[in-house]
Amino acid sequence: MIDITISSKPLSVSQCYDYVHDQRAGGNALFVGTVRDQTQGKAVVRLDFEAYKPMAIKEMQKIADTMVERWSALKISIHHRTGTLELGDIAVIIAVCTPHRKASFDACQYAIDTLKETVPIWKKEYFEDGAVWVAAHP
Amino acid sequence: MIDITISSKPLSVSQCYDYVHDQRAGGNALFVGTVRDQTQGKAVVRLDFEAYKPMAIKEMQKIADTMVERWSALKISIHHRTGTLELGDIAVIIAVCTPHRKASFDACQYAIDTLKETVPIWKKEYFEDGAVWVAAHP
Amino acid sequence: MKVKILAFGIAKDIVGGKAGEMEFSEHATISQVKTALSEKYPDFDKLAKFSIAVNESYQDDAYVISEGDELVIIPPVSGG
Amino acid sequence: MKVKILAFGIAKDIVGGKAGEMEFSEHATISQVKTALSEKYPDFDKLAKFSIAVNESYQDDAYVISEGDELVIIPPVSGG
Repeated sequence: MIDITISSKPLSVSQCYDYVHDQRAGGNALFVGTVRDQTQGKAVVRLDFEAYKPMAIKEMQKIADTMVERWSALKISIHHRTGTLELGDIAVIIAVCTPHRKASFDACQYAIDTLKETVPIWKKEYFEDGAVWVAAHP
Repeated sequence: MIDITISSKPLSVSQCYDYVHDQRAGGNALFVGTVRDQTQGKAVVRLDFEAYKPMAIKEMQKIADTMVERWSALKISIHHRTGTLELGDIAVIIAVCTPHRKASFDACQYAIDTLKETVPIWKKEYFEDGAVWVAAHP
Repeated sequence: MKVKILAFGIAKDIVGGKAGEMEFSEHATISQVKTALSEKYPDFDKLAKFSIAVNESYQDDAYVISEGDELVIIPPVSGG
Repeated sequence: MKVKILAFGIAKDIVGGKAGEMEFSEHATISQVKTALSEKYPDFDKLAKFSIAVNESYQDDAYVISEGDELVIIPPVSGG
Protein backbone atom coordinates (compact mmCIF):
# COMPACT_ATOMS: atom_id res chain seq x y z
CA MET A 1 0.00 0.00 0.00
CA ILE A 2 3.04 2.25 -0.37
CA ASP A 3 4.04 3.68 -3.74
CA ILE A 4 7.41 5.42 -3.86
CA THR A 5 8.91 6.72 -7.08
CA ILE A 6 11.88 8.87 -8.02
CA SER A 7 11.59 9.79 -11.65
CA SER A 8 13.12 12.09 -14.24
CA LYS A 9 9.74 12.25 -16.01
CA PRO A 10 6.92 14.72 -15.17
CA LEU A 11 4.85 13.78 -12.11
CA SER A 12 1.07 13.36 -12.16
CA VAL A 13 -1.26 14.49 -9.36
CA SER A 14 -4.10 12.32 -10.61
CA GLN A 15 -1.85 9.25 -10.72
CA CYS A 16 -0.97 9.72 -7.03
CA TYR A 17 -4.60 10.41 -6.10
CA ASP A 18 -5.78 7.34 -7.99
CA TYR A 19 -3.24 5.21 -6.14
CA VAL A 20 -4.34 6.27 -2.66
CA HIS A 21 -8.06 6.40 -3.41
CA ASP A 22 -9.77 3.82 -1.17
CA GLN A 23 -13.34 3.12 -0.05
CA ARG A 24 -12.12 2.56 3.52
CA ALA A 25 -10.87 6.16 3.66
CA GLY A 26 -12.80 9.35 4.20
CA GLY A 27 -9.89 11.76 3.99
CA ASN A 28 -7.24 12.17 1.32
CA ALA A 29 -4.62 14.87 1.71
CA LEU A 30 -2.19 15.77 -1.04
CA PHE A 31 0.77 18.09 -1.09
CA VAL A 32 2.20 19.20 -4.42
CA GLY A 33 5.49 21.08 -4.39
CA THR A 34 6.15 23.11 -7.53
CA VAL A 35 8.99 25.24 -8.85
CA ARG A 36 8.48 28.86 -7.79
CA ASP A 37 9.46 31.70 -10.08
CA GLN A 38 11.56 33.35 -7.39
CA THR A 39 13.53 32.74 -4.20
CA GLN A 40 13.68 35.62 -1.75
CA GLY A 41 12.87 38.06 -4.51
CA LYS A 42 15.44 36.73 -6.99
CA ALA A 43 14.06 35.37 -10.27
CA VAL A 44 14.60 31.62 -10.72
CA VAL A 45 15.20 30.36 -14.26
CA ARG A 46 15.10 26.61 -13.67
CA LEU A 47 16.11 23.90 -11.17
CA ASP A 48 18.12 20.73 -11.15
CA PHE A 49 17.38 17.93 -8.70
CA GLU A 50 20.00 15.28 -8.01
CA ALA A 51 19.16 12.22 -5.91
CA TYR A 52 21.19 9.49 -4.23
CA LYS A 53 18.48 7.23 -5.43
CA PRO A 54 18.78 3.94 -3.47
CA MET A 55 19.13 5.75 -0.15
CA ALA A 56 16.47 8.33 -1.04
CA ILE A 57 14.01 5.49 -1.67
CA LYS A 58 14.91 3.94 1.71
CA GLU A 59 14.42 7.25 3.54
CA MET A 60 11.08 7.83 1.79
CA GLN A 61 10.04 4.32 2.79
CA LYS A 62 10.85 5.17 6.45
CA ILE A 63 8.64 8.25 6.19
CA ALA A 64 5.80 6.16 4.77
CA ASP A 65 6.22 3.53 7.51
CA THR A 66 5.91 6.25 10.16
CA MET A 67 2.75 7.59 8.45
CA VAL A 68 1.21 4.13 8.70
CA GLU A 69 2.22 3.62 12.33
CA ARG A 70 1.42 7.06 13.68
CA TRP A 71 -1.64 8.10 11.64
CA SER A 72 -3.06 4.76 10.45
CA ALA A 73 -2.46 5.80 6.85
CA LEU A 74 -4.07 3.25 4.55
CA LYS A 75 -2.27 4.12 1.32
CA ILE A 76 0.61 6.43 0.58
CA SER A 77 2.11 7.73 -2.64
CA ILE A 78 5.36 9.71 -2.62
CA HIS A 79 6.77 10.79 -5.98
CA HIS A 80 9.87 12.94 -6.40
CA ARG A 81 11.23 14.34 -9.63
CA THR A 82 14.89 14.49 -10.63
CA GLY A 83 16.76 16.24 -13.43
CA THR A 84 15.98 19.64 -14.90
CA LEU A 85 12.67 21.32 -13.95
CA GLU A 86 11.15 24.45 -15.42
CA LEU A 87 9.04 27.03 -13.56
CA GLY A 88 5.74 25.54 -12.40
CA ASP A 89 6.90 21.92 -12.81
CA ILE A 90 6.05 19.52 -10.01
CA ALA A 91 9.02 18.63 -7.80
CA VAL A 92 7.23 16.38 -5.33
CA ILE A 93 3.81 14.89 -4.67
CA ILE A 94 2.72 13.33 -1.39
CA ALA A 95 -0.70 11.71 -1.24
CA VAL A 96 -2.15 9.86 1.73
CA CYS A 97 -5.51 8.53 2.76
CA THR A 98 -6.68 7.88 6.29
CA PRO A 99 -10.01 6.88 7.80
CA HIS A 100 -10.55 10.40 9.21
CA ARG A 101 -9.50 13.72 7.76
CA LYS A 102 -7.42 15.32 10.51
CA ALA A 103 -4.93 12.46 10.36
CA SER A 104 -4.52 12.85 6.61
CA PHE A 105 -3.36 16.45 6.99
CA ASP A 106 -1.02 15.63 9.88
CA ALA A 107 0.51 12.65 8.07
CA CYS A 108 0.96 14.60 4.84
CA GLN A 109 2.59 17.53 6.57
CA TYR A 110 4.88 15.23 8.54
CA ALA A 111 5.92 13.59 5.27
CA ILE A 112 6.90 16.74 3.40
CA ASP A 113 8.60 18.27 6.46
CA THR A 114 10.63 15.11 7.04
CA LEU A 115 11.41 14.57 3.35
CA LYS A 116 12.99 18.01 3.27
CA GLU A 117 15.18 17.11 6.25
CA THR A 118 16.28 13.54 5.62
CA VAL A 119 15.87 12.40 2.02
CA PRO A 120 19.16 12.68 0.08
CA ILE A 121 18.00 14.84 -2.80
CA TRP A 122 19.65 18.11 -3.72
CA LYS A 123 18.26 21.14 -5.49
CA LYS A 124 20.37 23.49 -7.57
CA GLU A 125 18.66 26.79 -8.37
CA TYR A 126 19.64 28.59 -11.56
CA PHE A 127 19.38 32.37 -11.72
CA GLU A 128 20.21 34.73 -14.57
CA ASP A 129 23.65 35.26 -13.07
CA GLY A 130 24.63 31.86 -11.69
CA ALA A 131 23.49 28.85 -9.71
CA VAL A 132 23.51 27.69 -6.08
CA TRP A 133 22.98 24.42 -4.26
CA VAL A 134 20.03 25.26 -2.01
CA ALA A 135 20.60 25.16 1.78
CA ALA A 136 24.25 24.12 1.39
CA HIS A 137 25.64 27.10 3.28
CA PRO A 138 24.52 28.61 6.59
CA MET B 1 -8.60 33.49 -8.52
CA ILE B 2 -11.39 31.65 -6.72
CA ASP B 3 -13.20 28.75 -8.35
CA ILE B 4 -16.31 27.52 -6.52
CA THR B 5 -18.57 24.83 -7.93
CA ILE B 6 -21.48 22.79 -6.67
CA SER B 7 -22.20 20.05 -9.15
CA SER B 8 -24.20 16.87 -9.51
CA LYS B 9 -21.49 15.49 -11.84
CA PRO B 10 -18.35 13.63 -10.70
CA LEU B 11 -15.56 15.86 -9.38
CA SER B 12 -12.03 15.85 -10.75
CA VAL B 13 -8.88 16.21 -8.62
CA SER B 14 -6.72 17.11 -11.60
CA GLN B 15 -9.17 19.83 -12.66
CA CYS B 16 -8.87 21.47 -9.22
CA TYR B 17 -5.08 21.07 -9.18
CA ASP B 18 -4.79 22.55 -12.68
CA TYR B 19 -6.85 25.54 -11.59
CA VAL B 20 -4.67 26.42 -8.58
CA HIS B 21 -1.33 25.59 -10.21
CA ASP B 22 0.72 28.80 -10.31
CA GLN B 23 4.39 29.67 -10.83
CA ARG B 24 4.24 32.14 -7.95
CA ALA B 25 3.40 29.30 -5.55
CA GLY B 26 5.68 26.74 -3.98
CA GLY B 27 3.05 24.85 -2.02
CA ASN B 28 -0.22 23.32 -3.15
CA ALA B 29 -2.38 21.48 -0.62
CA LEU B 30 -5.42 19.46 -1.62
CA PHE B 31 -8.05 17.74 0.45
CA VAL B 32 -10.29 15.17 -1.18
CA GLY B 33 -13.25 13.88 0.83
CA THR B 34 -14.61 10.56 -0.38
CA VAL B 35 -17.52 8.31 0.55
CA ARG B 36 -16.39 5.79 3.16
CA ASP B 37 -17.75 2.28 3.14
CA GLN B 38 -18.82 2.50 6.80
CA THR B 39 -19.82 4.87 9.57
CA GLN B 40 -18.97 3.77 13.08
CA GLY B 41 -18.80 0.17 11.95
CA LYS B 42 -22.10 0.18 10.04
CA ALA B 43 -21.89 -0.52 6.31
CA VAL B 44 -22.84 2.42 4.12
CA VAL B 45 -24.56 1.64 0.81
CA ARG B 46 -24.63 5.12 -0.75
CA LEU B 47 -25.10 8.81 0.09
CA ASP B 48 -27.29 11.67 -0.98
CA PHE B 49 -26.12 15.27 -0.76
CA GLU B 50 -28.64 18.07 -0.83
CA ALA B 51 -27.51 21.70 -1.05
CA TYR B 52 -29.19 25.06 -0.56
CA LYS B 53 -27.16 26.11 -3.52
CA PRO B 54 -27.16 29.95 -3.62
CA MET B 55 -26.38 30.21 0.08
CA ALA B 56 -23.85 27.35 -0.04
CA ILE B 57 -21.94 29.19 -2.78
CA LYS B 58 -21.95 32.37 -0.66
CA GLU B 59 -20.65 30.53 2.40
CA MET B 60 -17.93 28.81 0.33
CA GLN B 61 -16.95 32.22 -1.04
CA LYS B 62 -16.58 33.51 2.55
CA ILE B 63 -14.27 30.59 3.32
CA ALA B 64 -12.17 31.35 0.25
CA ASP B 65 -11.99 35.05 1.14
CA THR B 66 -10.67 34.15 4.59
CA MET B 67 -8.05 31.84 3.02
CA VAL B 68 -6.81 34.75 0.92
CA GLU B 69 -6.74 37.20 3.82
CA ARG B 70 -5.30 34.96 6.48
CA TRP B 71 -2.88 32.73 4.52
CA SER B 72 -2.17 34.79 1.39
CA ALA B 73 -3.71 32.06 -0.73
CA LEU B 74 -3.07 32.83 -4.41
CA LYS B 75 -5.68 30.53 -5.96
CA ILE B 76 -8.44 28.43 -4.47
CA SER B 77 -10.70 25.76 -5.89
CA ILE B 78 -13.62 24.38 -3.86
CA HIS B 79 -15.85 21.81 -5.53
CA HIS B 80 -18.74 20.04 -3.81
CA ARG B 81 -20.85 17.26 -5.22
CA THR B 82 -24.62 16.91 -4.84
CA GLY B 83 -27.06 14.12 -5.58
CA THR B 84 -26.44 10.41 -5.18
CA LEU B 85 -22.88 9.22 -4.50
CA GLU B 86 -21.58 5.67 -4.46
CA LEU B 87 -18.80 4.31 -2.25
CA GLY B 88 -15.46 5.89 -3.09
CA ASP B 89 -17.00 8.82 -4.97
CA ILE B 90 -15.56 12.25 -4.29
CA ALA B 91 -17.83 14.44 -2.14
CA VAL B 92 -15.59 17.49 -1.90
CA ILE B 93 -12.27 18.80 -3.18
CA ILE B 94 -10.41 21.76 -1.75
CA ALA B 95 -7.24 22.90 -3.49
CA VAL B 96 -5.16 25.91 -2.55
CA CYS B 97 -1.76 27.28 -3.43
CA THR B 98 0.32 29.62 -1.31
CA PRO B 99 3.86 30.99 -1.63
CA HIS B 100 5.09 28.73 1.21
CA ARG B 101 3.97 25.25 2.11
CA LYS B 102 2.93 25.53 5.76
CA ALA B 103 0.26 28.09 4.86
CA SER B 104 -1.21 25.79 2.21
CA PHE B 105 -1.88 23.06 4.79
CA ASP B 106 -3.32 25.50 7.32
CA ALA B 107 -5.58 27.18 4.76
CA CYS B 108 -6.78 23.85 3.36
CA GLN B 109 -7.56 22.44 6.79
CA TYR B 110 -9.39 25.64 7.80
CA ALA B 111 -11.47 25.37 4.63
CA ILE B 112 -12.68 21.80 5.11
CA ASP B 113 -13.26 22.29 8.86
CA THR B 114 -15.31 25.45 8.24
CA LEU B 115 -17.18 24.00 5.27
CA LYS B 116 -18.41 21.19 7.49
CA GLU B 117 -19.71 23.73 10.02
CA THR B 118 -21.24 26.49 7.96
CA VAL B 119 -22.03 25.50 4.37
CA PRO B 120 -25.70 24.52 3.96
CA ILE B 121 -25.24 21.06 2.48
CA TRP B 122 -26.80 17.96 3.98
CA LYS B 123 -25.72 14.35 3.76
CA LYS B 124 -28.13 11.43 3.98
CA GLU B 125 -26.44 8.08 4.60
CA TYR B 126 -28.14 4.96 3.32
CA PHE B 127 -27.61 1.66 5.12
CA GLU B 128 -29.02 -1.78 4.36
CA ASP B 129 -31.82 -1.12 6.85
CA GLY B 130 -32.63 2.55 6.42
CA ALA B 131 -31.25 6.06 6.07
CA VAL B 132 -30.31 8.96 8.32
CA TRP B 133 -29.57 12.65 7.88
CA VAL B 134 -26.03 12.87 9.26
CA ALA B 135 -25.47 15.02 12.37
CA ALA B 136 -29.14 16.00 12.59
CA HIS B 137 -29.64 14.61 16.08
CA PRO B 138 -27.46 15.01 19.17
CA MET C 1 -48.04 38.64 7.61
CA LYS C 2 -47.46 35.54 5.50
CA VAL C 3 -43.82 34.55 5.05
CA LYS C 4 -42.36 32.02 2.65
CA ILE C 5 -40.34 29.25 4.28
CA LEU C 6 -37.97 26.81 2.61
CA ALA C 7 -36.77 23.64 4.31
CA PHE C 8 -33.76 21.40 3.56
CA GLY C 9 -32.42 18.08 4.80
CA ILE C 10 -34.27 16.67 7.76
CA ALA C 11 -36.25 19.93 8.10
CA LYS C 12 -37.92 19.11 4.80
CA ASP C 13 -39.01 15.75 6.24
CA ILE C 14 -40.28 17.41 9.44
CA VAL C 15 -42.44 20.05 7.75
CA GLY C 16 -43.47 17.64 5.00
CA GLY C 17 -42.18 19.53 1.98
CA LYS C 18 -39.54 21.81 0.61
CA ALA C 19 -41.55 25.04 0.50
CA GLY C 20 -44.39 26.45 2.57
CA GLU C 21 -45.83 29.56 4.15
CA MET C 22 -46.42 30.55 7.76
CA GLU C 23 -48.24 33.45 9.39
CA PHE C 24 -46.22 35.70 11.71
CA SER C 25 -46.97 39.01 13.45
CA GLU C 26 -45.31 42.17 12.13
CA HIS C 27 -41.77 42.65 13.47
CA ALA C 28 -41.47 39.01 14.52
CA THR C 29 -37.92 38.00 15.42
CA ILE C 30 -36.04 34.88 14.37
CA SER C 31 -36.40 33.74 17.97
CA GLN C 32 -40.20 33.90 17.61
CA VAL C 33 -40.01 32.11 14.26
CA LYS C 34 -38.06 29.26 15.86
CA THR C 35 -40.51 29.01 18.75
CA ALA C 36 -43.46 28.93 16.36
CA LEU C 37 -41.79 26.22 14.29
CA SER C 38 -41.07 24.10 17.38
CA GLU C 39 -44.68 24.44 18.52
CA LYS C 40 -46.12 23.47 15.17
CA TYR C 41 -43.51 20.70 14.56
CA PRO C 42 -42.24 19.28 17.89
CA ASP C 43 -39.62 17.23 16.00
CA PHE C 44 -37.51 20.38 15.63
CA ASP C 45 -36.74 20.16 19.35
CA LYS C 46 -35.15 16.75 18.77
CA LEU C 47 -32.52 18.20 16.43
CA ALA C 48 -28.99 18.95 17.61
CA LYS C 49 -29.82 22.53 16.60
CA PHE C 50 -31.40 24.45 13.78
CA SER C 51 -30.76 27.89 12.35
CA ILE C 52 -32.74 30.26 10.19
CA ALA C 53 -31.30 31.95 7.16
CA VAL C 54 -32.92 35.02 5.66
CA ASN C 55 -32.17 35.98 2.10
CA GLU C 56 -29.28 33.50 1.91
CA SER C 57 -27.50 34.53 5.12
CA TYR C 58 -27.57 33.16 8.65
CA GLN C 59 -29.42 35.51 11.00
CA ASP C 60 -29.35 35.47 14.78
CA ASP C 61 -32.29 35.29 17.17
CA ALA C 62 -32.73 39.07 17.45
CA TYR C 63 -33.13 39.64 13.70
CA VAL C 64 -36.52 41.11 12.78
CA ILE C 65 -38.16 39.62 9.69
CA SER C 66 -40.03 41.64 7.08
CA GLU C 67 -42.73 40.95 4.55
CA GLY C 68 -41.14 39.47 1.45
CA ASP C 69 -38.24 37.80 3.31
CA GLU C 70 -37.47 34.25 2.35
CA LEU C 71 -36.84 32.22 5.51
CA VAL C 72 -34.86 29.01 5.21
CA ILE C 73 -34.72 26.38 7.90
CA ILE C 74 -31.13 25.13 8.22
CA PRO C 75 -30.84 21.91 10.24
CA PRO C 76 -27.30 20.78 11.26
CA VAL C 77 -25.20 20.82 8.09
CA SER C 78 -23.16 17.78 7.08
CA GLY C 79 -21.37 18.56 3.83
CA GLY C 80 -17.82 17.57 2.99
CA MET D 1 42.66 0.66 3.98
CA LYS D 2 41.24 2.21 0.81
CA VAL D 3 37.56 3.15 0.99
CA LYS D 4 35.23 4.13 -1.85
CA ILE D 5 33.56 7.53 -1.44
CA LEU D 6 30.60 8.92 -3.38
CA ALA D 7 29.70 12.60 -3.36
CA PHE D 8 26.44 14.36 -4.27
CA GLY D 9 25.26 17.93 -4.65
CA ILE D 10 27.77 20.53 -3.59
CA ALA D 11 30.03 17.79 -2.17
CA LYS D 12 30.57 16.58 -5.71
CA ASP D 13 31.75 20.06 -6.68
CA ILE D 14 34.03 20.23 -3.63
CA VAL D 15 35.81 16.92 -4.20
CA GLY D 16 35.78 17.40 -7.96
CA GLY D 17 33.84 14.31 -8.99
CA LYS D 18 31.11 11.91 -8.08
CA ALA D 19 33.24 8.94 -7.02
CA GLY D 20 36.68 8.61 -5.46
CA GLU D 21 38.76 6.67 -2.99
CA MET D 22 40.48 7.72 0.23
CA GLU D 23 42.91 5.98 2.54
CA PHE D 24 41.88 5.48 6.18
CA SER D 25 43.39 3.57 9.10
CA GLU D 26 41.68 0.33 10.22
CA HIS D 27 38.75 1.00 12.58
CA ALA D 28 38.46 4.63 11.56
CA THR D 29 35.27 6.30 12.78
CA ILE D 30 32.91 8.54 10.84
CA SER D 31 34.23 11.38 12.98
CA GLN D 32 37.75 10.69 11.66
CA VAL D 33 36.44 10.44 8.12
CA LYS D 34 34.82 13.87 8.42
CA THR D 35 37.98 15.40 9.86
CA ALA D 36 40.08 13.91 7.05
CA LEU D 37 37.64 15.26 4.45
CA SER D 38 37.69 18.75 5.99
CA GLU D 39 41.50 18.73 6.03
CA LYS D 40 41.80 17.64 2.42
CA TYR D 41 38.91 19.89 1.24
CA PRO D 42 38.57 22.96 3.49
CA ASP D 43 35.33 23.93 1.68
CA PHE D 44 33.48 21.28 3.69
CA ASP D 45 33.84 23.52 6.75
CA LYS D 46 31.87 26.22 4.94
CA LEU D 47 28.80 24.00 4.62
CA ALA D 48 25.83 24.33 6.99
CA LYS D 49 26.65 20.69 7.86
CA PHE D 50 27.46 17.43 6.17
CA SER D 51 26.71 13.83 7.05
CA ILE D 52 28.16 10.51 6.03
CA ALA D 53 26.03 7.60 4.95
CA VAL D 54 27.39 4.08 4.93
CA ASN D 55 25.70 1.45 2.83
CA GLU D 56 22.70 3.69 2.19
CA SER D 57 22.02 4.70 5.82
CA TYR D 58 23.04 7.72 7.87
CA GLN D 59 25.68 6.82 10.45
CA ASP D 60 26.71 8.88 13.45
CA ASP D 61 30.21 10.03 14.38
CA ALA D 62 31.03 6.96 16.48
CA TYR D 63 30.33 4.45 13.70
CA VAL D 64 33.42 2.40 12.74
CA ILE D 65 33.93 1.86 9.04
CA SER D 66 35.11 -1.39 7.50
CA GLU D 67 36.86 -2.39 4.33
CA GLY D 68 34.32 -2.66 1.54
CA ASP D 69 31.98 -0.01 2.98
CA GLU D 70 30.67 2.56 0.55
CA LEU D 71 30.83 5.99 2.14
CA VAL D 72 28.60 8.71 0.78
CA ILE D 73 29.04 12.38 1.56
CA ILE D 74 25.62 13.94 2.20
CA PRO D 75 25.67 17.75 2.18
CA PRO D 76 22.52 19.56 3.41
CA VAL D 77 19.58 18.03 1.55
CA SER D 78 17.08 20.24 -0.27
CA GLY D 79 14.52 18.01 -1.92
CA GLY D 80 10.80 18.70 -2.08
